[in-house]
Amino acid sequence: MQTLLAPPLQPRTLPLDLDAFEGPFDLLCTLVLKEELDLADVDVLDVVLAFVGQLAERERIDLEACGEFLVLVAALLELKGRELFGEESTDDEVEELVELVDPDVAAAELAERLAQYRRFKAASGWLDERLEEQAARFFRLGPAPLAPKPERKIAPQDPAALAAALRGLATEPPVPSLAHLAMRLPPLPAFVERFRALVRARRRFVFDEEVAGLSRLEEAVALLAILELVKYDEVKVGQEGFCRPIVVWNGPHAPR
Amino acid sequence: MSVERQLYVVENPLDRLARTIEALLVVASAPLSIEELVAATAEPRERVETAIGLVAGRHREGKSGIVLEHVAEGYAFRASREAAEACGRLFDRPVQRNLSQAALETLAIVAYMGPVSRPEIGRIRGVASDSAVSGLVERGLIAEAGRDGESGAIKYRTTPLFERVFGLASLSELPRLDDLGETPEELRGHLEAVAGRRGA
Amino acid sequence: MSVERQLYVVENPLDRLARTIEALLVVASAPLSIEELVAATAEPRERVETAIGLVAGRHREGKSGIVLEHVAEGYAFRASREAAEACGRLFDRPVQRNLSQAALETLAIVAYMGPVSRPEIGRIRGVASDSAVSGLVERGLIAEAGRDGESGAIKYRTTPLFERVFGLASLSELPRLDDLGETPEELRGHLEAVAGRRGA
Repeated sequence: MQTLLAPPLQPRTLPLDLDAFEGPFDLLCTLVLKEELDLADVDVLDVVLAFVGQLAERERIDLEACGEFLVLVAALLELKGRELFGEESTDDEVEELVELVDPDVAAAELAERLAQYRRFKAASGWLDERLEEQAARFFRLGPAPLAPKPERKIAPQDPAALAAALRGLATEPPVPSLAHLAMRLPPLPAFVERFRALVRARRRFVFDEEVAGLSRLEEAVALLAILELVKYDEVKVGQEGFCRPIVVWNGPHAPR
Repeated sequence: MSVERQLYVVENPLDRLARTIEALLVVASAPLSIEELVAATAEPRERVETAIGLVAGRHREGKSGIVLEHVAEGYAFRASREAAEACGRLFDRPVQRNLSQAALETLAIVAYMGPVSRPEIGRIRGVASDSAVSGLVERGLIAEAGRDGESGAIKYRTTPLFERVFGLASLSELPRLDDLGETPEELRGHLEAVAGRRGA
Repeated sequence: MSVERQLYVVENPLDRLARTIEALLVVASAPLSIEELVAATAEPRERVETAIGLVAGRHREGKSGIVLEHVAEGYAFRASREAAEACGRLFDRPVQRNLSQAALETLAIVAYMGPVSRPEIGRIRGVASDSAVSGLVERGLIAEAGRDGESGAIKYRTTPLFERVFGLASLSELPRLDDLGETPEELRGHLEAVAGRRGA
């Protein structure tokens, strides 16, 4: 498995140094799943940059690692999306959208959002430089030392405006719409239970066969479930070779 | 004009120092003492005093709208007397018609639930409301009313000016909000709960 | 000197108005717009504009320590750049340069998209931006601008202080967003090119 040039890329053990978290990627996933870390505080872009940074240090692109990483990040983003937009609803509309969602449309939308973010990032860079250029500009803030104090007069006001302001504060916020997410996933515990039952019954199963027919995001959640089981030593995971299916088993040896 | 300028520079080696003092005075929000000017310019006191003389010559009545004034605490610029009428118009601000949403919400909370502290206002609005509170204090619509027994935070209540502006003989004339809560405590509990769900 | 002065006055009938504008600007606590200057001086707009030109000529870098600048949709005096070192010894910068990356990104989003709410900022940045928003409010660079009609979330816009600190005559001086970063097509092309290089 190992080459002399560099150890294989392990997305799961990718070391991360983020504002909200420091440690390997799989620990991040675990903390998120156990709700010990708020995904809203995690900048997924930094996770991606950390991975790309490691990738760039290698001579050959590690497609396997890229694939695994993409799946993990997709799952992370999906969970984060749900967290930012609120819990899932059971609207039939959402179900319909799931059917309708076209990978090309989704990819185009992702590229658009990424481009939008990059434009704002560039704008923030522009502001940073601008601030640097203004370092030699000093001006007074607030009133001049010997200026008269302006008297601010207020026109008569209607007390009804006060009541209206409080009524506004008492208005319940709307339930967030999930229509734009256009994705729903079986909950992670369902996958955990299913895989637990599978290894108990068969001792060994091929991950790829079990997730055949599922969407990529469902696949991602399934993989997270496997990682959760690996974490607690309930199963082991391996591959018989490069690009071979992922085999999941329990017990000391990988069954043939 | 540029020739004159050149001559002026040659004649007055202190010109640059005078310009630096002008710059310091136009940024200062309080009069600057000789000591402060000496410290900022890193020049000997004597040179600073001479340069102040130059600044005073440039900035005097009839010559500039900016006039150097020597007051007890030090030096500061003021507006020239010939501009007094214009300055009067500038500071005699037109009557403000509407209060901002932040001011109105804060005022409503103080009026209905006061005395109330900044953190309590922030919890109900779902956002820190320090500048809204200071703005209302500055305009005299709310005022300090002791401290919270537990947290020690300053509490605020509305003022007689508030009642005049809103045409109320007393706070009991505020429109009723019984459906939101019969007592100020109920009202506060209700609003804090909604704020929690809104998440600002 | 006084003879020159007399001649100058004769040559420039707008000199008195220019002095009045100097006086107004030296006492004003924020940049004054043309409209405010017209109202305070009670002079026609055209004359005020010409007089501003005179003031700008007198108060420019190298000539005076007090420099006129067109900023935040108005006019204001600032210290000359040559006096920056002396000013730095005496005064704090209005905004220190230690704005975090999160704060700068949030500021950019509010400047281009404002009024915009915290959840909207979070969606664009892909990360909760509550502390960045409150930090910017505290620094006075952004301020509340009402609430979102639907969600009730508070919206934010940049303040005149933002324009002043960043030396912008108005928000329209920000670079066009479309000219920054890459378009989705460019981004896709870029990614494909990288993938192509990798694959090779």
